[in-house]
Amino acid sequence: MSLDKIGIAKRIAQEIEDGMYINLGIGIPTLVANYIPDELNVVLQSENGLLGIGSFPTEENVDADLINAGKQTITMRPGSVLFNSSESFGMIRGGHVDLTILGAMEVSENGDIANWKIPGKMVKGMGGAMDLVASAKNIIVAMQHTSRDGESKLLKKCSLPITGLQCVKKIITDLAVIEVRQGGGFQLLERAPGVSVEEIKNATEGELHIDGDIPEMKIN
Amino acid sequence: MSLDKIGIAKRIAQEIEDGMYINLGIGIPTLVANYIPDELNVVLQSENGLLGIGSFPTEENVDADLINAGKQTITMRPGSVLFNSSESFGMIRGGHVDLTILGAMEVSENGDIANWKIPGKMVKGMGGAMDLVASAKNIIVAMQHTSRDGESKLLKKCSLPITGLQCVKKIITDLAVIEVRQGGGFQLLERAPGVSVEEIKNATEGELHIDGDIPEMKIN
Amino acid sequence: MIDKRVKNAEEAVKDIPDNAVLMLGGFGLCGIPENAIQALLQTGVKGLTCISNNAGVDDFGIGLLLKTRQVKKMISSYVGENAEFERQLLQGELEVDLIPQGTLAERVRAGGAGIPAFFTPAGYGTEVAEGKETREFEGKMYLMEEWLRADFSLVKAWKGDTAGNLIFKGTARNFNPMMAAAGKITIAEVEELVPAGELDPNEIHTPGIYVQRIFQGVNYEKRIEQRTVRS
Amino acid sequence: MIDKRVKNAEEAVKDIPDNAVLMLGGFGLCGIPENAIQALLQTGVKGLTCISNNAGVDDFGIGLLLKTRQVKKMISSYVGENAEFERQLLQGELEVDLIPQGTLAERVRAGGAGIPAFFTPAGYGTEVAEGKETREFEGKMYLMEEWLRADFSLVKAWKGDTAGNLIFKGTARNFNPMMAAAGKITIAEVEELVPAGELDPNEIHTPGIYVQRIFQGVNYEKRIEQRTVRS
Repeated sequence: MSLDKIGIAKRIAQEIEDGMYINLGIGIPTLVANYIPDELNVVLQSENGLLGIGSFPTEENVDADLINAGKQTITMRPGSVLFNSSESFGMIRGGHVDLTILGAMEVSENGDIANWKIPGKMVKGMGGAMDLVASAKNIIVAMQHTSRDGESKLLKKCSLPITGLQCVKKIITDLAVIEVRQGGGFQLLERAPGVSVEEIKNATEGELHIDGDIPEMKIN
Repeated sequence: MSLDKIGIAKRIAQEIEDGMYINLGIGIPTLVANYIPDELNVVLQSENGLLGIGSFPTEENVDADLINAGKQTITMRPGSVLFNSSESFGMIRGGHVDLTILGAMEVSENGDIANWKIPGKMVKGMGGAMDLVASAKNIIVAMQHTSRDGESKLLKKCSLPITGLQCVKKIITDLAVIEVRQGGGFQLLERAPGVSVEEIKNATEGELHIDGDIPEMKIN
Repeated sequence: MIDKRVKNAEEAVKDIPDNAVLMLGGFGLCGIPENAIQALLQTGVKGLTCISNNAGVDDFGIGLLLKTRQVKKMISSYVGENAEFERQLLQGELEVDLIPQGTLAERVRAGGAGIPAFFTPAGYGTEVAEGKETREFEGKMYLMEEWLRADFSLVKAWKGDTAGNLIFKGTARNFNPMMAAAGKITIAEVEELVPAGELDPNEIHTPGIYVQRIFQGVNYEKRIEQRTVRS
Repeated sequence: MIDKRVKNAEEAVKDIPDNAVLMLGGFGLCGIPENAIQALLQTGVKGLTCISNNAGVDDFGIGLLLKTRQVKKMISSYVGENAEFERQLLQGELEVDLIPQGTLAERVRAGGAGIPAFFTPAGYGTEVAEGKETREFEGKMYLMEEWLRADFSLVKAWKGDTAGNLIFKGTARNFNPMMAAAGKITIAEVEELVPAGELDPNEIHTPGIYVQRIFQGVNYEKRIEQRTVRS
């Protein structure tokens, strides 16, 4: 059975290591925050100017002057720091953020990502996505393996306008955990519980490398 | 009679207008601060990270963490602000400082300035001088008209290594107030009290334009 | 200290002419110059180019100036959340330049700091790179991006003093400090205006040298786009 | 929050290897990492390249490391006030790169912010421009300057917390914040180390993300170069 959004978020949370500074994109990535084990000390960055995102506020603590990059009201954790947008993207561009988790419309087998524009549709803008993908040391994409029409989103080559080249390191979908290989190509690492290698293969247009037995994801 | 350093500083102080942000170099320029009329609201910048330099501290108020660019202990005026060196030179480079007053070894008739290096002597460095002269909207040079050997320091062309090109707007020396003309050449504006036009001419190697009667400086 | 006070928003913006290039601070509706925007609705100035990370919502922020057709062009990183904006864009009534958010922040910062151009990796290999110089440094490809400056910058701070020094609050800081430095004339509105000397010099985010006019704003609505609360 | 504490200066600098490139905060003797410099004297590490606005005086600051011949190269804007420095330079025992102060600050800032190069007018037409690309923007000439980064940055702050967040005091801030961001490993020493959460997030000058190690310094001398007092 393929994972739901929460399942994807839970699996991504397993990628997080102690001491990481992390930028979470809008959508599934934001959900990841809920599943980071308490024993890990990590710091979440919001590119509009905060390190140390806390939980959502209680009704009484809502502060219009404290939002995340998704424009949601938030709180700060102890040890937080506020800064301006130039400092924030200096942090991102300078490689100080250890891990970026973001959504995508398409990923190609050499790690290109497309997630900002669909020709013919209203273009809302790239926000901080191009800066993040061009700069991050480690990028994990969270997305559905296929589109609503059943088209694969893991492609030989992206068909949509590119957000960044050769930047995605890992993709976690409703069906699988996949690594982008150094020289190109998707490497299947894990299957969603009850999903067969064959299903994943069929849902992947790009070259999928399958070495030996592919374990099932462990999600609780 | 030619002016002493205090005389030069007093004459330069007359160039200061209400509302100016000013950077004062080391030496005579620093003295200028003492002669700015009280009724003018101006702000002095120190390029090591302060807007709003105040007077020297009393013995009890000396603070090792509060110095000017000449490394002298200082105080802050009400309304001061502290910042880092990158912000400070952003301010300078971005043209936010209205007036820069600095010393020079040589100035050429097209406004080039040399004030950082004498070949054969130990080179201490340019500090912030190159940034200041390349960026300031208005630069006034404070210096002696001639060297100790009697050589003119207002030249056709600088003989020493250049600090910046075509940047000096005005020169105030012990002998004269001189403007650098748009197309090049020195324009004599004022004489020091008791100093003749002839003396100034003889002390100026570059082309000196003298139009009509040249008034004496008024210094009190 | 130099006194930068003006009476109110109307006084502050009255000489902004048609076709001016403006920068407006804020991220979403957080930290936007609410009073200055209201005053621009009053002056009716037209043909504005607005450099702002976002374009407000239909009935708040820059969205208000879009509705009155006062904006000719937006330079932003993300412009969702606004149906009128979308309509004008699709009808060809509005020009839009979309710029990666970090590039936008840095181009504005460069404008204030006198840096005409710099290199960034953001957008390399994408349509953002079209027509731009690219160059390799240490094996990685970068684009050259140029500075952005404005005729007038409209910023909003939490506290300010009469010398123009500003302190922002929370994530309402965002683009405001860089925009303050990149405007030929910078107009700051603050929630609390105090005499020069009352703010700690060590806690000021924007030095007053960048601010030409300051006034105490009124009736801040501080609308929230996504009110999310813990259950 | 991530805990960046180390025991003391010795612990913090013990893995700095020979021939490392260091950045050291401070302007003159104001805001220099006194404890880290002392600890480097102890480890005896050699062949250092030191990026620092100044080079200390004969018996304090970087001057101490010059006396012990631990420094191979200085990258600075102004190096007066130091006779031993002058002797080593004239004898060809020390390499020196002199950089305009604003260019130095911006190159370090660029290093931390991932900007490999930018344009500045400082030094155009001077020997600083030799071998550098020049370009005209809006009728004015500029030089291209590249980023500076360090293996280790040694910075000194007034207050810091266990998460590495830093607040500086007075003009002791100077180069410290940019250097903190431009070091692969940044070692911060502070006069007062507090638990994460005690510093106001709005008053922090250097975000902890840039700091890998922090310790509370001891015995700060804070020597004054020019003690000038009002008569």
